Amino acid sequence: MSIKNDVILRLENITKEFPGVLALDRVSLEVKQGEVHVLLGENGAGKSTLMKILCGVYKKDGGKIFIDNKEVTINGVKDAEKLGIGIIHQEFNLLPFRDIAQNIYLGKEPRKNLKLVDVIDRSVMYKKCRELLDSLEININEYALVKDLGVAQKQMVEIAKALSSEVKILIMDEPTATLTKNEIDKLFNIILQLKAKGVSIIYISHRLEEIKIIGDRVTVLRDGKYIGTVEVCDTSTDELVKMMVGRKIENLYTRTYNKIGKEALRVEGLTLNKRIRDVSFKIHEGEIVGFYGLVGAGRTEVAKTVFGEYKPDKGSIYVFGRKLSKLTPTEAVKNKIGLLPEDRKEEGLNIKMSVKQNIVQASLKKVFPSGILKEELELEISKKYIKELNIATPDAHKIVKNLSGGNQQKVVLAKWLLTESDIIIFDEPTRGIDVGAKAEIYEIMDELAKKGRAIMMISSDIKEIMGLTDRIYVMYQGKIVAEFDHQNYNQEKIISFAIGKGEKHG
Amino acid sequence: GSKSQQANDASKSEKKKVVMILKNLVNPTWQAVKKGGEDAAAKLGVELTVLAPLKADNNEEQIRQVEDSITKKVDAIILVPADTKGIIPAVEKANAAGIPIINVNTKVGGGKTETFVAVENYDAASKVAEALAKKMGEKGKVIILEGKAGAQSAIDLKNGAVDTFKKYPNINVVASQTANWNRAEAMQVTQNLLQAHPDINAIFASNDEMAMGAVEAVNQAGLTGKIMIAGLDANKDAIQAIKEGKMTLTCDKKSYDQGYQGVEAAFKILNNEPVDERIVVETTIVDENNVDQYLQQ
Amino acid sequence: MASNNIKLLIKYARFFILILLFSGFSLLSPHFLTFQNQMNILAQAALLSMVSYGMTLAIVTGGIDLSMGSVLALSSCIAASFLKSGNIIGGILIGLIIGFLCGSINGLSITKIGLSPFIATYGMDWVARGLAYVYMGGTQIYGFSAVFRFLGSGQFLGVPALIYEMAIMTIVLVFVTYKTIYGRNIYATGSNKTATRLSGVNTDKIIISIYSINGLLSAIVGLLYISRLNAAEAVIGTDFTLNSIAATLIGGTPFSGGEGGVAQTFIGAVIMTLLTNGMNILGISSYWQNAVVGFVILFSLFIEKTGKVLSEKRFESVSKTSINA
Amino acid sequence: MVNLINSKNKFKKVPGILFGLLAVVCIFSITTPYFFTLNNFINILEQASILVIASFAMTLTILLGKIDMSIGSIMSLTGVVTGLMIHNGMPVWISVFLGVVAGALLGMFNGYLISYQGFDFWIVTFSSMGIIQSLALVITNGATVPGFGNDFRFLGDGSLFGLPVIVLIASGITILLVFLTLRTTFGSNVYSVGGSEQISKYAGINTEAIVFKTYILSGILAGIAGIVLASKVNSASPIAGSGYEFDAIAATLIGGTPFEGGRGGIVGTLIGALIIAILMNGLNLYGFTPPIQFTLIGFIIVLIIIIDVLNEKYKAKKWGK
Ligand SMILES: Nc1ncnc2c1ncn2[C@@H]1O[C@H](COP(=O)(O)OP(=O)(O)OP(=O)(O)O)[C@@H](O)[C@H]1O
Ligand SMILES: Nc1ncnc2c1ncn2[C@@H]1O[C@H](COP(=O)(O)OP(=O)(O)OP(=O)(O)O)[C@@H](O)[C@H]1O
Ligand SMILES: [Mg+2]
Ligand SMILES: [Mg+2]
Repeated sequence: MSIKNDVILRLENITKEFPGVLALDRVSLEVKQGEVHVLLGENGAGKSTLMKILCGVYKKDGGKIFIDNKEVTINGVKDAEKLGIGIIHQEFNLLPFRDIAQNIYLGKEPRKNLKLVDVIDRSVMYKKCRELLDSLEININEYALVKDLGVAQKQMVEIAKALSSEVKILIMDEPTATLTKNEIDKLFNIILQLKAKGVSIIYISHRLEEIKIIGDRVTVLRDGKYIGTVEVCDTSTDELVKMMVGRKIENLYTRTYNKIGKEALRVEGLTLNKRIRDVSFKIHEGEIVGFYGLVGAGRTEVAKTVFGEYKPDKGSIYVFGRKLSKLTPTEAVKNKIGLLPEDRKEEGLNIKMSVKQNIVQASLKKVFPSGILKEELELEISKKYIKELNIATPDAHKIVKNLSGGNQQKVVLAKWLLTESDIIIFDEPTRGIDVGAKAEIYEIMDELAKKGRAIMMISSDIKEIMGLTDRIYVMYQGKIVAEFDHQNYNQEKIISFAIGKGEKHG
Repeated sequence: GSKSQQANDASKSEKKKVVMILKNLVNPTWQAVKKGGEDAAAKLGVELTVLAPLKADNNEEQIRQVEDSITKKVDAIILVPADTKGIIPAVEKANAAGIPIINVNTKVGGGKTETFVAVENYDAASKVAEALAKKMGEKGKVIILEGKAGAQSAIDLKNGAVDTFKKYPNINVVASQTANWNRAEAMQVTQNLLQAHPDINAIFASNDEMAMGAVEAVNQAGLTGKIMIAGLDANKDAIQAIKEGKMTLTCDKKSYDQGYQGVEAAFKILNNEPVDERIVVETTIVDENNVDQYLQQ
Repeated sequence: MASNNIKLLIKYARFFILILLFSGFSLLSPHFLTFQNQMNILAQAALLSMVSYGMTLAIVTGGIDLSMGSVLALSSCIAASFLKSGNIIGGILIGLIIGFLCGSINGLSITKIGLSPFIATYGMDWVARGLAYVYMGGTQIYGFSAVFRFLGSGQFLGVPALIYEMAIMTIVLVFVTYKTIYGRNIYATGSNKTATRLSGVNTDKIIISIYSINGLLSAIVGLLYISRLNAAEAVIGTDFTLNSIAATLIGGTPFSGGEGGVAQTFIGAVIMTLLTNGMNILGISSYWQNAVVGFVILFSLFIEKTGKVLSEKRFESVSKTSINA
Repeated sequence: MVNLINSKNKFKKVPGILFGLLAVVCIFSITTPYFFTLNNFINILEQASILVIASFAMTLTILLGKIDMSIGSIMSLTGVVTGLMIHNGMPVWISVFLGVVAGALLGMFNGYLISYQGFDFWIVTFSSMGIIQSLALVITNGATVPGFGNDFRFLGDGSLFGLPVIVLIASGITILLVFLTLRTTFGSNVYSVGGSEQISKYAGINTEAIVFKTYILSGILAGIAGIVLASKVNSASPIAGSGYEFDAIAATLIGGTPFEGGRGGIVGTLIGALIIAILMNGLNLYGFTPPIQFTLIGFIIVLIIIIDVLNEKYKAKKWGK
């Protein structure tokens, strides 16, 4: 791995302002040819904004961009493409009802040489697509529609999309957030190959352990300001965290193991048309129970079935020993079950509505005593949670759409804290969330367990799930294949069950 | 198999198949035409089907219905066109298929028709305007309520009224607005117009529906009896209103007779009996003088 | 201060247009600004606004209701036959029940079968209209008792009954939509149905109830309509659907759902009625009426956009100073 | 589980509503003697042609995730404009051309306000629906423009190779549009913008231009529909097109292009429009009066869609979603 020392990209004093937010304040950055340059920062630090400026999605308000020491103007996506800049966006950018090839070549379809209209050369497009997928070892049919793909498959398609044209600089904005170990390894291999070809990579991730594996240098942003650039090999994780959040995080995983109370949730023989099969488990008061598995293992289905969103074919659910007769989300909430869904924007939030309206949405009776709104009460309650959870928002009236990911997640969390639910299901609660916020969320979860709440935690992050839970159920292809107690946690073993290789027991 | 089946049908039923295509079936006028046609058909032993466009007064739909009737090989078509000119292509098609067309109420503007059972809207409107002008003492201010903007009959009725009023130098048409054949709109438009022209003497409405809307508006303004209101169609509630002195006059377009005579003419033509080129249905003005006679019906 | 004014301008853009039209017509015609005419306008706006409230509710939940005009016709026609026979209470009840049923069927086919609101209510539009025609067989029912007629054409203290009814309906609906749990859930459902359902709200119930309320509103308006006109027939109410969409849009409730509301629609309905009234008084050809309504809608869009651009500029400079400070 | 590894999933592109079409055809064939004849089929195609073209205009905008409520008014106006020009002595082909240009300009008006001004498409096209309708009434003073010579009537009423010209026009447009939507970058971009404007923008597609052009195309198609309609009925009424927008939306939705846009397409709409035309034809052949027709059409449309929706649900369930 030879890193050539030519600076290929230089950003100088980039400034960007959104109404009410100075997202970037004179940020500079230098990327060398063939390096993996990690961009680090809390939620809302401005990482994605900076990258969107670089790839022509946003226009900068000030500053200069140099490529190969020549100043360039990037006025649109096409400009960036011409300069050899490719990007994998933080959010999926795939059209669900178009097929893989159409998505990968979106806006740059191979054309036939006809004068009058641009006719797509379909045979070339599908052939090139097949070759691209093969070269990346992605085993999906190029005619498959994106809506039929799993999350991880979608992410791989995103990667293929970014690599479908010649790139000199490749931006990856949290590419691993939805991937599991296997695919992450595959991705890292691809990155190494690209590096070898001299492609520079700007890599954004909240998974600090990845930096050590893949990164060469790290630049840290905080509150839209440039903090510094360091070599990965000379810097410890603690130092990085300190740069990011401006303080030291003593202990990421806060967990006080409590005395376990009575059984809060019992699920027996849950089956949902082939997606989950005969799933049974229990969660007690004061317990955090983890569900680990590959993406697509069916954990979300279990969560949503327990919550009443999906109608099971078979199986029963008991809350404090009482069998639930009707399974709907409304009933679930009545029975004091809460769910932080995995897809915040689609399932967790009314993003058009304000912070306060979102916080009270699951406990409207509290701010509508006798059915009539008390605005002061609504404001007071939401202010309390904004303060308690440290939600970064100018005020309670702000529309949730404009908050950063971590803060959006905290709003969802506030919503369920307010309901004072006995059983709370966290589906990927820290996906795409910075360490600082993560630590806060872990603390809240621990706090809840201390208060005797029963918590079901779904996560694809093996470190976090092992660090936080009392017990872990491992799921594979819709079934629970193993159960571990925190005394006998063993990373290798858990993973081998998750990929279907564990020996038959548990 | 459909050919032989058709032959069977023909041999089984001696009855002649006649279709009657109306402008719409949402207005009492056409319901009366339908009733007249059905009564005649029952009496003469004709198999009558009545069609009308789903979108009221839709010309293109009427063309389709003529086409479908040709497909169905009917023996004669009784046609009340929504649009004088727009129906010509359909008439020509029927001509080509050798199916006789009996024109009723509104003149077909081209092609070959066997006869015209005539109650021209223009003439009827003129007659009403004439009668209204007489009652006004040939002087004063008038408001006209038009039918749906762009519809054939709306244009004919309006022109009939306007041309007639023009003949009287002391009669002044101070406003002419559409109320879309519609009672509620007529009420609203009248209310509004009364604000601008509180001193009008009469309202000419292109149908009784709108006239009744005007009656309500005038009534609410407390001007009943001070403003004359004329309509057309001789709907039941209009006649009642004339009786009560809320409305001045209307015109009996003899809708029932139109339908009846239309079918009768079709029957004659199919039996090779002669019919006149023009069968005139006399319209009658209904006012306080003859209203009792109508009320009894 | 200035930025506040601009914000007010955006928020009340529609209101300013109303005032503009009002002043314009007052200047152009001496007959416009009379007590009698203003009462006229409000009474005329009454029926439109009440139907439009229903349309607005459907649109706020992210749907649409194309069946209101026909349901209005069906329920009032059937009610009319009872009313005519002297059974006022029975007639009113029957009308309301039929409206409610039609609306509930809409709601059920949208939620339980999964039809798009457009298709479900479009189908209902055909069916209800068809049934109304079948029921009436082309006849009219006219001449209702004075008691029933008071509802739609009576006056109290010199003010038409319709205006009181509209006022009550407006106040009730504004209160319900802005101040109650149910209202909050209507907006939440319109803004993100999944998230709202996952917050424990029975969104199907909300949607079914909204369409049922629409049916009920249609029936109420139908009854007032036949009371006002003293006659019922199957054709009535055809224009209500498009006009109520227009009033909702002029008021500023977007089709994307979760925003806007009944109060805005009230302004929209008044603007529409005012336009017709003013144009009638000024003797502008009816051919122009649609165009004028269209231009007013587009004009309000431009005002809103200009206002937004201006306020964002102000906002930015304000925030800049605060950041530097 | 969908076979993501090696299905070419091409057959899935056949719209499910095709079965609805077949069902309607079968029922009418069995129950009415005059239905299942070549003549009647040609008759139906002829009757469907105008709705087909108008529905395509609607479908394109719905594919974008938007709508064009002004289609009916554009039809009225272009018919009237062409008619007036012919009567003022312009050569027929120039009049027709200018009529189409009028449609394009109106589409441009919509497209400009929606794409470059960023106004809501419902509000814009709803407003222009009223404005354009008024224009048609004003320039004709409300009166129908009367009949034309044979060269113009050829478009809507003539026949060529034993087929009605109007059917040939509709077929030609269908083929062109199928090609345009499924084989060209423009068509692909229309689907993409309908799928997500932001994603398309991020892919470097000039979404404003796509929206703008699509509305122009929609205006052109509505213009053609209006002109052909005027030719067919041999007169141009200023209200000839009113009401077509709702039928066109119905045809589009029945054909499987949902309001969200980004999927569905021309072929489905063709089937949807044919279903509507066949329903009206069949019910006329039965001789049902409007009241009954109203009720039946509502029921049947909803029924067809319900079956379609349930079928989708069933398929989804089978695949374990
Ligand atoms: N389109 C926008 N409109 C308004 N504000 C925005 C917009 N995009 C981003 N912001 C704001 O700009 C700031 C920087 O956001 P950005 O998405 O760049 O953060 P990030 O570092 O990528 O965070 P994360 O790790 O959560 O992805 C945040 O405060 C965010 O709320
Ligand atoms: N049979 C299938 N057909 C279509 N899509 C599938 C199928 N199986 C899985 N998927 C896709 O895989 C994704 C993940 O499935 P699921 O939510 O059950 O996994 P999970 O264990 O909860 O994983 P995670 O929570 O990490 O996403 C879903 O978005 C789903 O679309
Ligand atoms: Mg980001
Ligand atoms: Mg999941």
